[in-house]
Amino acid sequence: MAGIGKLNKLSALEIYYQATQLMQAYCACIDEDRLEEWPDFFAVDGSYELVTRENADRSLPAHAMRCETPGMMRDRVVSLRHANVYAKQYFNHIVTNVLIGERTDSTVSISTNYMVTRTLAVDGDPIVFSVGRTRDVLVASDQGLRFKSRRVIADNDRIHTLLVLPI
Amino acid sequence: MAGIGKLNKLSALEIYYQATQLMQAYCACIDEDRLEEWPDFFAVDGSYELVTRENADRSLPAHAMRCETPGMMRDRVVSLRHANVYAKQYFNHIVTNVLIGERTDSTVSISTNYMVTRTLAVDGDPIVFSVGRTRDVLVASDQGLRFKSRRVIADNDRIHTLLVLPI
Amino acid sequence: MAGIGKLNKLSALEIYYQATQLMQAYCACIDEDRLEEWPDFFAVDGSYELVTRENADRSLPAHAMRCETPGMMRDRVVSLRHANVYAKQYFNHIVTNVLIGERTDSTVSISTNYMVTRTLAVDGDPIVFSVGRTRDVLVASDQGLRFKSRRVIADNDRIHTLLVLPI
Amino acid sequence: MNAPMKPEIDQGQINWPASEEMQVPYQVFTDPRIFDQEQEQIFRGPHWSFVGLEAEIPEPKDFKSTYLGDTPVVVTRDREGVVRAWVNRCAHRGAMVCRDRRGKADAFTCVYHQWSYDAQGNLTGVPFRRGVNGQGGMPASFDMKALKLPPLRVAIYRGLIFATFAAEGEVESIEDYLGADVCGMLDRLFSRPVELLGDERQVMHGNWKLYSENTRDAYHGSLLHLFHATFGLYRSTQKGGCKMDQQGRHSLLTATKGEETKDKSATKGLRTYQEGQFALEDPSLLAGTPDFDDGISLVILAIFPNLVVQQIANSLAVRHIHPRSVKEMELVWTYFGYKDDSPAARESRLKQMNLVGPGGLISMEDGEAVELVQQAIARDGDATSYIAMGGRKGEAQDNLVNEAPIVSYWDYYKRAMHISSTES
Amino acid sequence: MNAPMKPEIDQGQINWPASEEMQVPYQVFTDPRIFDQEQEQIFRGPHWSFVGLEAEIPEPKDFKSTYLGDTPVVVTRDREGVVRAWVNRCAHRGAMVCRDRRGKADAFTCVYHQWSYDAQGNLTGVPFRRGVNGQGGMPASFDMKALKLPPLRVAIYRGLIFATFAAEGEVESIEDYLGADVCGMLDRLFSRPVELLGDERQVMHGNWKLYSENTRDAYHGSLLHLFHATFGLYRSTQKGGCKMDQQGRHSLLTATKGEETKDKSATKGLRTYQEGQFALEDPSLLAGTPDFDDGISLVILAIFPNLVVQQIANSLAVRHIHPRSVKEMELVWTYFGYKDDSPAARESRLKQMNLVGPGGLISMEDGEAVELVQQAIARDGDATSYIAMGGRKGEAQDNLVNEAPIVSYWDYYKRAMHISSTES
Amino acid sequence: MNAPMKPEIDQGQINWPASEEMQVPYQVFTDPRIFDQEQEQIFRGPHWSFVGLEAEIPEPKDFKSTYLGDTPVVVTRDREGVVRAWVNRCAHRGAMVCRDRRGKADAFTCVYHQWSYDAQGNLTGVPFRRGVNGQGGMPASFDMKALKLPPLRVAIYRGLIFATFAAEGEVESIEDYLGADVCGMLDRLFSRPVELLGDERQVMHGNWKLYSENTRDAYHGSLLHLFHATFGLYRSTQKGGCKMDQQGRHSLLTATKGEETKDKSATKGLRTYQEGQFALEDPSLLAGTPDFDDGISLVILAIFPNLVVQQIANSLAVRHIHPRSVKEMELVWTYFGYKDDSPAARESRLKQMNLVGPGGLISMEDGEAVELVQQAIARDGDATSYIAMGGRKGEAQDNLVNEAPIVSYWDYYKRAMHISSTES
Ligand code: FES
Ligand code: FES
Ligand code: FES
Ligand SMILES: [Fe+3]
Ligand SMILES: [Fe+3]
Ligand SMILES: [Fe+3]
Repeated sequence: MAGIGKLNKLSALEIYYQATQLMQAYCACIDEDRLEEWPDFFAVDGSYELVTRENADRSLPAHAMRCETPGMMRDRVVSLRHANVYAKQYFNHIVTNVLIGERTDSTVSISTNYMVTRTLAVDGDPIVFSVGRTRDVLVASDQGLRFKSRRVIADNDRIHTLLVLPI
Repeated sequence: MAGIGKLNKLSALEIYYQATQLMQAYCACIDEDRLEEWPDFFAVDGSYELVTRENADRSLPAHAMRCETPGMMRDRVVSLRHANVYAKQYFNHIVTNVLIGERTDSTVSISTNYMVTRTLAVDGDPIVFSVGRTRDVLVASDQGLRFKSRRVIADNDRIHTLLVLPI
Repeated sequence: MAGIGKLNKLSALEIYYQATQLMQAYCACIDEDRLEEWPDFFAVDGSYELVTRENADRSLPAHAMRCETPGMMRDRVVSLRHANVYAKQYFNHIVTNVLIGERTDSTVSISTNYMVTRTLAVDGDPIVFSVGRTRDVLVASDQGLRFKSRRVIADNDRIHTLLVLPI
Repeated sequence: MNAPMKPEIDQGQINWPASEEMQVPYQVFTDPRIFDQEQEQIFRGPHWSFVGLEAEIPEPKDFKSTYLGDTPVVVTRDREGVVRAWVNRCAHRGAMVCRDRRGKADAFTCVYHQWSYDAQGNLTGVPFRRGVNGQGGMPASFDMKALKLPPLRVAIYRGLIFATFAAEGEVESIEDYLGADVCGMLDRLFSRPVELLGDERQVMHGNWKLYSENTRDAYHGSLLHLFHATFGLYRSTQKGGCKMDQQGRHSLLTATKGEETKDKSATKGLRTYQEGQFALEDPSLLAGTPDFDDGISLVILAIFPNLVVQQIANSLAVRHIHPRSVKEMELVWTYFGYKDDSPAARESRLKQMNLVGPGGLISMEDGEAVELVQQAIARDGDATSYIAMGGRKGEAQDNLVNEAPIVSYWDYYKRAMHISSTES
Repeated sequence: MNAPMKPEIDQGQINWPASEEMQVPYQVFTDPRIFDQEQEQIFRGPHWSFVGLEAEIPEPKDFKSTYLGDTPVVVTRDREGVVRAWVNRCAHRGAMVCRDRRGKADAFTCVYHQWSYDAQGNLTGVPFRRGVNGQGGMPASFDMKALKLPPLRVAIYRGLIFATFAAEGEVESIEDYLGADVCGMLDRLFSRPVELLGDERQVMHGNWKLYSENTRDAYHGSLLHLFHATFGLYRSTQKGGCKMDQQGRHSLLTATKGEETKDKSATKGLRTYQEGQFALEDPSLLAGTPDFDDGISLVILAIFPNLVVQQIANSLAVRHIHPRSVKEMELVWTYFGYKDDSPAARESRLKQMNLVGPGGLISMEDGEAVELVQQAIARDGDATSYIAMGGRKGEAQDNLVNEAPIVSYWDYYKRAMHISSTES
Repeated sequence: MNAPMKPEIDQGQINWPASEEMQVPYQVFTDPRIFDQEQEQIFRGPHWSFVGLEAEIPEPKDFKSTYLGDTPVVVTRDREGVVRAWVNRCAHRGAMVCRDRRGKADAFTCVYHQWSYDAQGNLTGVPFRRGVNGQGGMPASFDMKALKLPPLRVAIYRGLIFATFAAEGEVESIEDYLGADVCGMLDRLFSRPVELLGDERQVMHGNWKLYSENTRDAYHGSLLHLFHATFGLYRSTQKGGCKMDQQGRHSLLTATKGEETKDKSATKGLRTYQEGQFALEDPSLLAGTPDFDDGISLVILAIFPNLVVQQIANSLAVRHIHPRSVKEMELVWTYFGYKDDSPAARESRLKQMNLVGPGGLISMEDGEAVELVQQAIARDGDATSYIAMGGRKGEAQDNLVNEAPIVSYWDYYKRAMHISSTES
C-alpha cells in the first residue's frame, strides 16, 4: 500500500478499506508466524497494550502485555524466538466489526471485535483463547496506514497456560 | 451517519459500507453494555426476533425473544436493568459475511453469519453461546440506515443457563 | 453479479467488495445446505483442496478433501446426499480478514481467515470444528468472480467424528 | 443391576438428619453414584415418566426420539395409531437406531448392519440372515422374536404420553399415579385440542432435583422474579395455594388474580413490595384474554419425576426434564395453544413467550438459581439445606409462602431411593 | 500396580454371559476401571503395540513422539541407526521430555532443569550435579545409571515398528506374535520401499474396542458404506473372506474383484443391492492401475491391539489407534505410497484419499457408527450385544457376511483381561 | 466427613518409598480422592490460607469473593472496619449469596428467597418468616441465630488476610504459623502502604502441588527461564539461598545481584551460561531503581498452602493459588506498588509487568512446566519423582542449586495428610 497522504482527503469508504487491509495483514503476520514483521505495523512512536476488561473497568493499569515502543516489541520477539519455552502453537485471528471512528488530518480511530483461537501443534484442538474489542489509532505513513496505538481489551480475564503471541 | 436519501441512488459498495457500519455499531452497543441504545438502531416500526433453526425449519412460530416494537425492546432493557437476576456477563459479536440482497427505493435486505461468545465476568471462560445467520431488512432514515426488521436464526437450539442479551 | 470484464480495470476497493460478496455467497450456500450450488462457485477448471497445517508445513500431499474438477465436487455432493451416513449437522462459516493479493488481467489472489463451527441438529452445542486460513485464486467470469482454485489450510490437524461438508 | 457401573449407596454413606425441619444433604446433588441409583430406582423404577405429547406424533407412523431419565428412547405411533415406546439401542451391536429427533416412518433400520424393526420395536429384518450361497448367516439358535428394541409400557392421559420400564402391576395406573388433583388440572388445561407452537431447550448446569425443588417452590416466586413488581403489575401475596398428591411427589401450585393481603408487616422492606417504579411502554405484552373463567392466572404443575406443566397468563407449555449427569440437566419447553385459538389469542401466546423460557422476563432467573446452588455446594456434600417455611409436614397450603411441596417431595424421594434418616 | 489409580475389576463385577452366541456386556465400553486395566494387561502386558513406520524416522537421529495405549512414548533412531523407544517422562520430576511430534536429535534435554538423555533414554547430563563452589549438587548416593527414560523393547517387521513393556520372554517374537498369515500380508504390502504421503487425525467419541470390532467386521461393509452401491460400482457379495491368527486376536479381511453371487434371495430388499442410481461425473477418481496382480482389491488387516493396515484399491495406509479414555480414541491415519511409484500411480493414491479417512466417501461412516454405539449404551453396562453372524466359533471364513473375527477377538480379550464368563 | 464424597485414602493405597532421596508418587497429582482429602486436611485443616490483601477492601463495607481451597468464600470489612470471612453458601437452600467478585455492601441478600445476612454472615432477615395473614411462615422451632453463613476465623499480618476453618487452638497464631523468617520478609515487603495495580488470572492444567514445587525450586530458575541469559543480563550463579520455616512448609528464596561464581566447571555446556547473544533494543524495560537497599533483587516467598509473594526487580505481586480440581488450578496474580511511589517508580513496575505473569518474558515457562509434568505422569501414579539436589534433608541453603525447600515441603505434606512411607 503506497503513501496515502492526508487522511481527510480520503473517503470514508477508502479509509475503511485501507484500515481493513491493514488489520488483515497484521493478523496474517501473526497467524503465519512472521513475528519479526509485527513491529513494522506500528508507527515509529507506536505502542501496543493488551489488558483485561476486569482491570480496564476498574481503571487499573495492570496489563498482560505492553510495548511502549517498536523496540520493546522487537525485544519480545527475540525473547520468544530465543529464550522462552512454550508449546508450538498457532493463533487464528478473527477480526471483524471494523468501525470507523474519529478522523483528523493524520489519524483515524477504529474499533473492532476479535476472537482468537489457539491451536497447539501437538495434540491440540482449537480453543477460544481470547475475545474482546480493540481500540486503535491509525496514522498515515509512507507505507500507508500504521498503528499509532493499539489497545486490546479482552472480555476474558483468564489466560490458559501462558500468553505467547500478541493479539 | 447522516441522512442518505434514496437507497437506489447509492452504489452497491456504498450500501455495503453503510450496512456494515450499522451492523458493527449495533454489535458494539450490545458488547459494550450500552443496551439503552439498542432500540435506537431500529426504525420506529422496526421489529426484532430471535429463533432457532429447529423451529424455523418446521415453520413453527415459537421464539426465544420477539420485540414487535421498539417499545417492547425498551421494556426488555428496563427489565434487564431493574428486574432480572443474572450473572454479570459480556457478549462478543463476531458478525461477518454481510451479503447484500434485494434493494428497493427505501430498503435493502442483507444476511450475515454471526458467532456470539458469552464470557461471565466472574470465573468465566468465553463459551460459543450462539451461532447462526441473520436476515435483516434495512431502511433509510434521517440518521442513516436502520433495521426495519431483524431476524436471528440460531443453528444451536440449546441455550445455556439463560438468555439475557439480544444478538 | 454480472460479468465484470478485465479485473485490472477495477479499483482495489471494487475487487475487495466483489471478492467479499463471492466469499459470503459461497459460505451461505454451504451453511444453508444448498450444496448442489457449491460447485457453481468454481470456474469450469476450478479446483478445491482442504489440508492440515501439519501436512502443508512438511510439503506432504495428503489432504482431507481434494476435488480437481467441479465434476468431482458434484460427485461428492451426490454421495453426501444419497450414499453417506452422518448425523444431521450445520456448518457456520465465519470468514474474515479478506486480504487482496496479487492481481493479473484476469485473476486476483486473496487470503482469508476462517472459523467453522459445527452444530449437530440433535443434542448439539456448537463446536469449533475447524480454524485456519484460505488461499484462493479468483477469476473473472460472465457471472462475476469465481474460484479458479481454493486451498483451505486448517490449523487443527484433528477432525472430530467425521468430515462431511466442505469449508 | 451392574455393580461397577451403578454402585449401591449403602445407608451409612448418606447422612440425612432426622430433624424437625427437612434438611437435605447436598450430597444428593453432587454424588454420581446417587445419580446412577436414581436412574435405576426412579426413572427405571415404579414411576411414569413423561416422554411427549400426542400432538407431537398426531398421525400413524409419526415418531419422536427423546430421553427417559438419561436413556435414549423413541416414541412412535404405529400403523394402527397405537403409541409405542422403546429404548433406542439396536439388539445387534448396540448402535442408536433412530437418529432423527422426529419424523415419519413405520420401519426403523439401524444404519450399521441394516437390521430393521417395526414401530413396536420388533425385529423384522436381518440382512444375510441365511448367509450368501449357503455361507455365513445366523446359527440355528437364532430367534428373531428373542431380539427386539427393549419395549417400554405406555400410558396416555389427556394427550400426555407417559412411559415406564416397570412391568404391569409394578406401578399403578396412570390415573392413580397422577391422583385426582393432578388429573383435574390436566382435564382443565387439555380440554381443547392442542396445537404445537414449538420448542425451546435450556441447559442448566445443576442437578435435576434442584429444578424439581424450584418448580415446587411457591416461596421464591415473588422474591426471585421481580418483573411484575418492577412494572407494578401485581403483588404475589395474591391468593393462591399448593396441593400435593397422596404420595407427596407431585405438586400443584396455583394463583388467582384478586384480593391482596393487607398484611403489610409481612412484606415490609422487601424490594418486591415497593411500588413498581416503571410502566410498560408496550403493554400489549400482557394484554391477553383469559383462557379460563375460574380466575386462575398461574399454574405450575410438577409431576414426578420429569414433567412440569405451566399456565402463565396465556402462555401454555410442558417442560420435559432430561437429567444428563449429576450436575447437568436439559429442560425442553414445548409451547402449545389450542387448535381453535382466535388469531388474537394465538398472538397473545406468542407475545407472552417473552415472559417465560430461558429468556423469559418473568422466569429467566430459575436457571440462574439452580446453578447458584450447584456452584455453592460443590465441596459440601455433608452440609444440608434447611426447608421449613410453612412447617415441616408436607400438607396442602392455602398460601404461596411455604415450602410444603418441597418437603413432601423429599419425603417421597427418600422412600423411592430407600434412604432412611440417620438418628441425630 | 497402584491400587487406587487402577482398581482391579473383580470377576463378580463383570457379567459376561456364557451363551452360545457372543454377548459382550456394554460395560467394557463404558467402565473407566476396565479402561485402566486394559492399559495394564493389554498395552503394558504381553503384546506388541504399533508405534510407527521406519519411514517416519528413516535416518539416524530422527525421532517421533506418539502413544502406546495412553502412555506418551518416543521412538528414536540412534546414531548407529538402531530404533529405540522410551516413555516420555523425565526421571527427575516427571516432565515430558520430548515436546515435538517429530524431528531430528540425538540428545533430548528436558526443559525444566535441562537433564539430558541420549537417543536410548540414558541419562547423560545433570546440571549442577556437583553443585557450585562445592555447594548444593547431588548426594553421594546419586547414580546416573539408575535413572533413565523408561525403555521399551522394540521389534520391527517389514518397516513397521512395534514396542512392548513386556520383558524378554514375557511375549513371543514379533513373527510369532503376528503369525504366518499376518506376516504374509505385510510381506505383500511392504515389499517395496514406502514413501510417506502424510497423516490424518480423527477423534472418535467412543471406546477404542468399538473401532476394533468395526475393523474386524466384514458384515457391515456393504451395509453401512453405500458409496459403491450408489454409484453402481460393485456388489460386496463379491468374493472375499477373513482369517485370524491362532490366538484369534488379529484379523485379515480381503476382497477380490470378480464373480458376483447369484444368490439374489440374500440381498432382496437391501438398499445396497438396488441398481446404482447414479454415475460418477468424474470417474478418474477410481481409475487406478492395481498395485498387485493377485486381484485382491481390499485388505483390512487389524493387528491387536492398536493397528489397522489398509489397502483400498490404490489407497494404502496404516491406522494407529490411540485410546484417550474409556469413551474417546484418536485414530492416526498415515498414508503411504511406494518410492518407485509412477507419477500416475502417485496421482491415483492421492485422488483415492477422497475415498478413505475421516472425510472418505467410502469410509466416513465408521466414525459415526462407533459413536452411535457409545451414545446408545451409556446407561446399559449390563446389557449385551449379540454377535453370531457366521456362527459362534471364530474360524476363518470364505465369505464377507460373518462376524467370526469379532467373536475370536472377544474370546482373546477375555483371556488377556482374565475375565471368565458367568454361568447363566 | 461425608464418606462417599471424600473417601479416605487408606495407607495401603499410597505407595511412598522410604528412600534416601525424596521420591514422590505421581498419584498425589492425579488421584481425585487425594484432592478431596487435601481439601479436608489441608485447606479445612490446621492451616491459615491466604484470601486477599487488606488493600483490596480498604474501607468499611468493602468485600471480595474468592476461594479457600475450592470452597467459595467471601471476605468483608464490616461497619466497624473489622475483616470477616464466611463460606458463600446460603443457610436456606444453598445458593451462592455473593455473586460479585468485589464491591461495597454491608448486607448480603441471597437472590433466591431474599434471606439477608450482615457482613459477619449472621442471618438478619427471612421474608415471610411469620407468614402472611397468619398463614405459612416458619415453625416455632425456627432460630435465626442457629442459621448463618458458615464463618471462618481471620488473621491479618502486614495487610495480608488469612482465614481458616480451624477453631481457636487447633492452629497456632498467624505469627507462629508463618515463623520468624517469613514474617521478616513480609515486614520488609509491606513496610509501606500498598496500592493495587490490578490482577492477572492464569489457569494451569496441572495439580496445584506442581506449582507449589515450582515456587520452592531454586534449581529450575536459571535452567528453565532463559530471558536474562539470552540478553546477557546476569548469571544466576549469583549469590542467593533458601530458608524454610521450622515445619518446612514455607519457602523463602532470595537472590542478590553481585559476585558471580568462578566455578566454570559447574556451568560448562549449559545453554544458560553461554554469553548472551542479544542485547535489549529498549533497555528501559529493566531500568528501575531498587526499592530496597539490601541488594536483594529477587524474592520468591511461598507460604503454605496457597500463597506466593514475589519481588522480581521492581515487580511486586501476591499470587493466590486456587485449586480447581486434581488436575487444574487457577493462579491469581495481584500486582501492587507503594502508595508513595514516584511516577518513575510506578512506571518501572508497570513496564516490568512484561517480565512476569502468564505472558512474562522471565516467567511464562512456569505454567508450561506444570503442564508438562501433568501430561507425562497421567498413567503412572505409582511411579515417582527423584528429588535430591542439595541432599535429602530439607535444610536452609546458601545457594540456588538445590531442592531443599521441595524436600521439606513433601515431608510436611505427608505429616499433614497422615501419609507414612512404605518400607521398601
Ligand atoms: S448394530 Fe444395529 S444392525 Fe448391527
Ligand atoms: S523434570 Fe526434567 S529436568 Fe527436572
Ligand atoms: S437459597 Fe438463599 S434465600 Fe433461599
Ligand atoms: Fe421460578
Ligand atoms: Fe467400515
Ligand atoms: Fe519459575
